[in-house]
Amino acid sequence: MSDRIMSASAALAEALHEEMARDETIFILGEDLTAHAGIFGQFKGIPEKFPGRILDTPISEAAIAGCGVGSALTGMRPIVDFHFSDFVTCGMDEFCNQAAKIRYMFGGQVKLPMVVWCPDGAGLRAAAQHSQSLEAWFVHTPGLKVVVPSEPADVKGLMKASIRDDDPVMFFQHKRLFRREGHVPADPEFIIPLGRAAVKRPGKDVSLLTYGSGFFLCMDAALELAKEGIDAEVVDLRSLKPLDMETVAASVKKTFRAVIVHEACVTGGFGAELAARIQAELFDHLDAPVLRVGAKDVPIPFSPPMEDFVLPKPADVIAAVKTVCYR
Amino acid sequence: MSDRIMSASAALAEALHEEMARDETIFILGEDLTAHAGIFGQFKGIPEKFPGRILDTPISEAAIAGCGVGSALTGMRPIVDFHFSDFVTCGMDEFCNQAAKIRYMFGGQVKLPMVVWCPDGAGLRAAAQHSQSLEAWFVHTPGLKVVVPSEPADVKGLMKASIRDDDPVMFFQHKRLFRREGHVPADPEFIIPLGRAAVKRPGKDVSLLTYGSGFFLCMDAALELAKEGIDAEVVDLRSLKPLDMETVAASVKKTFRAVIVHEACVTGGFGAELAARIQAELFDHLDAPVLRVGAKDVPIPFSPPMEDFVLPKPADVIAAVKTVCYR
Amino acid sequence: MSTDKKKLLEMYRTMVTIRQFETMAGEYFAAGQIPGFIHLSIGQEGSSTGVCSCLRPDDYVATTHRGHGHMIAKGADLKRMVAELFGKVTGYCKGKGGSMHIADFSIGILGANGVVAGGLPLIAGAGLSIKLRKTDQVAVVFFGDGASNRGPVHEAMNMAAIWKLPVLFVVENNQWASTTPQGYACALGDLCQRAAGYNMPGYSVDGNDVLAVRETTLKAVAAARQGEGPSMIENKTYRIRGHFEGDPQKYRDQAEVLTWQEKNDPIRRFEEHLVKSQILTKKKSKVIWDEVKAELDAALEFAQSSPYPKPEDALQDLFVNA
Amino acid sequence: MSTDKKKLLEMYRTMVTIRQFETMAGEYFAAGQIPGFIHLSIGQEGSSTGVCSCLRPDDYVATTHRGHGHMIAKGADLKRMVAELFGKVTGYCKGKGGSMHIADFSIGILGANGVVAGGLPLIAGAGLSIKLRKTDQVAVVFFGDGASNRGPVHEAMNMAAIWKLPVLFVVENNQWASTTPQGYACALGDLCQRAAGYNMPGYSVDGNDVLAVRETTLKAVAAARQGEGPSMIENKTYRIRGHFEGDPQKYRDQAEVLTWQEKNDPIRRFEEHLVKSQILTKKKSKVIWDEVKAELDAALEFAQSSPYPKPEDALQDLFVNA
Ligand SMILES: Cc1ncc(C[n+]2csc(CCOP(=O)(O)OP(=O)(O)O)c2C)c(N)n1
Ligand SMILES: Cc1ncc(C[n+]2csc(CCOP(=O)(O)OP(=O)(O)O)c2C)c(N)n1
Ligand SMILES: [Mg+2]
Ligand SMILES: [Mg+2]
Repeated sequence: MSDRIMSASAALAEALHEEMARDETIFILGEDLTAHAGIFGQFKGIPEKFPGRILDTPISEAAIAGCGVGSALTGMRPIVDFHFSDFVTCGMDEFCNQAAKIRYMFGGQVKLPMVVWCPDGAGLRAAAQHSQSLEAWFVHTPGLKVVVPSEPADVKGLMKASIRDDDPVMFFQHKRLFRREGHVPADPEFIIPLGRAAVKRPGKDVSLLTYGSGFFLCMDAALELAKEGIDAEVVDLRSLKPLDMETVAASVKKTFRAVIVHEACVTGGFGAELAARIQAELFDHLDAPVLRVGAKDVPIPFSPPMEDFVLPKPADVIAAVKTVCYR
Repeated sequence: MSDRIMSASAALAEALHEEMARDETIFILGEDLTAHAGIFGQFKGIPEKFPGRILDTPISEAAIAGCGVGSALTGMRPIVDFHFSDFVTCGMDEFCNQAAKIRYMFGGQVKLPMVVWCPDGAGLRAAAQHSQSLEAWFVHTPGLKVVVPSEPADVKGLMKASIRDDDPVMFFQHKRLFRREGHVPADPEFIIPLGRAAVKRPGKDVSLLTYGSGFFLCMDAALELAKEGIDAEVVDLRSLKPLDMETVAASVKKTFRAVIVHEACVTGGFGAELAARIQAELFDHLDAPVLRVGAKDVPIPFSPPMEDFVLPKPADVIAAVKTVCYR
Repeated sequence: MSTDKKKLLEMYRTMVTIRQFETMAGEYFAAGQIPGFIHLSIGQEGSSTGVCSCLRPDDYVATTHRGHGHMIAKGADLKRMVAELFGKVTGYCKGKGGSMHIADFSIGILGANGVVAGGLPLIAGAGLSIKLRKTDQVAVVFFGDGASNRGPVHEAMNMAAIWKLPVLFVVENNQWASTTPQGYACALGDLCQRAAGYNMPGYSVDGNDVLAVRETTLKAVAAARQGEGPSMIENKTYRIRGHFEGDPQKYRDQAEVLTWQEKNDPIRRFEEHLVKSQILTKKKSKVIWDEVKAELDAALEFAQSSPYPKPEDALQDLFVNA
Repeated sequence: MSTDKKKLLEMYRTMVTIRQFETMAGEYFAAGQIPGFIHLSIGQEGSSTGVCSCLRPDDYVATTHRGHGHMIAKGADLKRMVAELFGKVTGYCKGKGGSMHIADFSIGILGANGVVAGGLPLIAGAGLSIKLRKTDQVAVVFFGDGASNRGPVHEAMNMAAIWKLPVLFVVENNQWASTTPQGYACALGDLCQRAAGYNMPGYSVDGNDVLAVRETTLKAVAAARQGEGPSMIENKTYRIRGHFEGDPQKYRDQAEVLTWQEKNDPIRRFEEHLVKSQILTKKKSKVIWDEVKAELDAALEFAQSSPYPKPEDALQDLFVNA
């Protein structure tokens, strides 16, 4: 079995095909799924292959989320398609006051195996209400797991792990990356356990800690930096909760410098949590402050020059790296 | 005019009485307000003094929040009582996708002067769905201001500032502190501008950066620490967005050590943001890592021994201080 | 009414158990032995008992902040219930939930809910799960008149209707939502009129007539099991106690409470019916009350002698795969 | 129908303007000059025009992702609209909003909304504000058949009903919500049946008959201005274009589209009526189309020659009191 090149969308669909064939309690539910195999075509082949196991809902986000919760509590393994991650606001109670707390409040009586699939991110000129990256809200909600893949192989391996996990998982996949291609192992047991980061580019001068779309910014930045003699290590966190602090620590202990990169706006984003932990746990290993790169603290504007300005770019990563490398 | 001693509840009511008398576009709306002057008695005298300007709503959080937004856009200055801060989940779209973004999305055409009053916090054995501290979600939402007062004078001065502010303000007031008393200036123009922290206990050995209920933990801890010869400075942040980074910086530049204290669970809480900023902006001034004290990362459990264990205590603050003071 | 004597007496005992349980809870709360806050269902036993009398152990029930009665009517263990209210480690949720978050998944209780109307989206999910798993279970959600104005109610009822899910939407219209009268928060005479907006059958029932509740519920349950889809049932009843224990209740006249209490007590009404039908005697009734009292005393004793959880237990039960 | 000729011709011109605006938008989107995504209201001009023809400039309107028609019918400036779609700094929102977030508060447009049903809670607030300020304005919200199944719709309609707010809930039932047929997502024949659940008048109207829409709206507006409270109006119509420009539309038969387009075009129907009533001639009609075309060309020219915002402009307009 050799690796194959496929898009992130195809990797997602493959994970679902494999898992749905393996376990008949898995089903998918959300708005506008069957006609076009999801509004991004992300569920290719599933309506044909698994009729009755991918369900179109009315536009009723609280009930959609609740259907996930209620079916997970009664023997099913739902995958809830939330259409655009921006609309998590419309199922926020079901996610944060119900799904996150049910097992705990009830003393561990029950499990709640649900994956909430949220296409997120900006760059499509979709403006303020269709472009957000909201993972940090859920990292701050005990009881939820939070996964944000970047490359197609991660999408597949993490989706399979999320489906098999017995706890609720918020799974954020960037809309602009659906068509981006990459190697994906063919092994149907290829699974990336939640809470395991990957060092995707080893380096010795600075640690770029990132996830989701930030990963590609970091890889681009690392290439540029290499030309200037700065050897960046790129760590793709992949899951934010659980978080692989060991891999982060190993990297920082090697490079003594860290820059955190994500697309969400900087203030209160996940980078805050990671920076806070790194400086607390690795204080004596740091030769420079941990810097954060993310979107500017405004809603995502519509017009291209403004949207491009607000979103983080490789140049921002490069600038931050140079700052921590004092160059 | 001399200071008066009053409870946080009375301070809130006084602010509202004064402001409502001054500006007739101000009104209050929420569930169960008129019969008992709010479910915590927090609006004492208002139903009698301002009939028709404090309105009982059905249990319809999205519409309540929306009534705030829609009335603010059309000439009123609503104060939206959200009953328990835990239920912000039920108006999350109105707060985060509407209120926060409207002015910006529409290019500054309109202002949105709304205060969302959210009683929050734990310690009442009210369990997972009635005990949360969710301010960090809103700090991560560009377009919202976030205020968390501690002492009665702060409640009054910050509420008046929030009402007069032309932007949406999420105002979190701790349920367990309603009856706590303190000095409150009588001057009806006593206003605490948003974005101004207060050094409430000067000290030279360590900066305790805190807000809301955390403030009282810090003051208790500071007393204990003083006995052991550690002189803690207590900075009450009061508003998290805008944030008074200048006062924080001045304190840290003096003490070289910082501990951040809040009641919200640690992971992804506001302490993450503040720690990240301090280490980034004041790296060379720090003699120790910035530590965070907050609730443990679980939902708030019901039974007293467990709830007490989960919540931060002065002893936790003391332990963190000793760690950063290397003692 | 084809219900046999044994079942009728069982229902009576259930109602008596709920009444005594709630009375006990009020006392121990007042005495400071129950932490937090509790919401009692005294006066609403006809609804909980009438509905649950039609359910099988494998049917699902999602309940509310005022859920003790539903738990008991569905067959919960009193010992573990009392222990949970007291915050003891032997409670249903090991003390993590308390009154407002109590559940017994082994008897199909998907949990009380501190979020008003929080049960409705979940019950749609339970109904969908039944449909996907092709069993003949039914899923029942209780909610209040106040809850009926929340958005998730609309979404869940619509979804259950279009998919013909085996769900019963049982609104317990007890006239008040905290301090708010039902008629203020909604402009309808009967809440069951909302059902028409989903093309779903809706019934308004005298909720203090346990047999009327049972009759209507039997019909709705049968329809649900046969794949005919959901129904809405409005049980008109009254909340005798304050919204929560300690409620100053300035919003209502105690005369209103007394009228309901004296003229329309569901237990007294059912007792009279049973006596008249020669199914029960005053003496037998007393025996039942005494037996229940003894059972409750044992539960109390169990709860009181049980230990509190260890503080560190708070770190358990968050994730299955930690 | 007491509407005078001038008004009728104005309405006709409005419908023509919307049609041409939308057609233009589709073309420039296809040509890559409009970024993001846009949702066109071709075929729905009867609803937007009929409703807005009854409104004053100081009345409020909250609209949707498919809101160009509502903006135009309420009197928006075409130049600033086109410029906004193009992302230019001269647009209504200085390029920050785009098609899905366009507004003109000076004519009472409280904004388009990227969140389906997002306008309903806001309009309840606008209605409440009118009531508190004691003016005789009305507040109108447009929403889709798909939107009607969201929870906030329920909450807002109930609240408007109990408080008798001067609000019109106008559901534009265009048969489809993205890929989902209306009849799948809701089990009702007429969506206006939902109104009964709030004790609110509900009307179902042929939305492609602009005069029928106007007639019903006049009634509802009059009631609202007189303090009689809200109404719900269902305008039955059809979405001729894809859900968004570029929609593959595998979910529907183009024959269905063609039938509506050819047999039930609201503009053609109105034109025929005007011609028959001798208010309009074919020639006069052509003049109107040409005048509108010229106006639109000017708007296009304005938009195309306008500059983009500066990147740093993105940091403006977040707060009043920064
Ligand atoms: C979403 C939400 N809003 C508000 C509350 C506060 N609250 C708890 S019970 C209650 C009244 C509920 O009334 P009803 O649904 O009629 O039930 P009842 O208490 O009468 O049984 C309110 C407002 C809540 N728990 N959840
Ligand atoms: C809360 C929310 N859910 C889902 C969407 C995605 N979405 C945008 S338009 C649409 C269909 C809306 O249908 P309808 O309300 O009938 O309006 P129409 O498009 O037909 O005008 C959907 C599902 C959204 N924007 N907001
Ligand atoms: Mg009630
Ligand atoms: Mg539609």
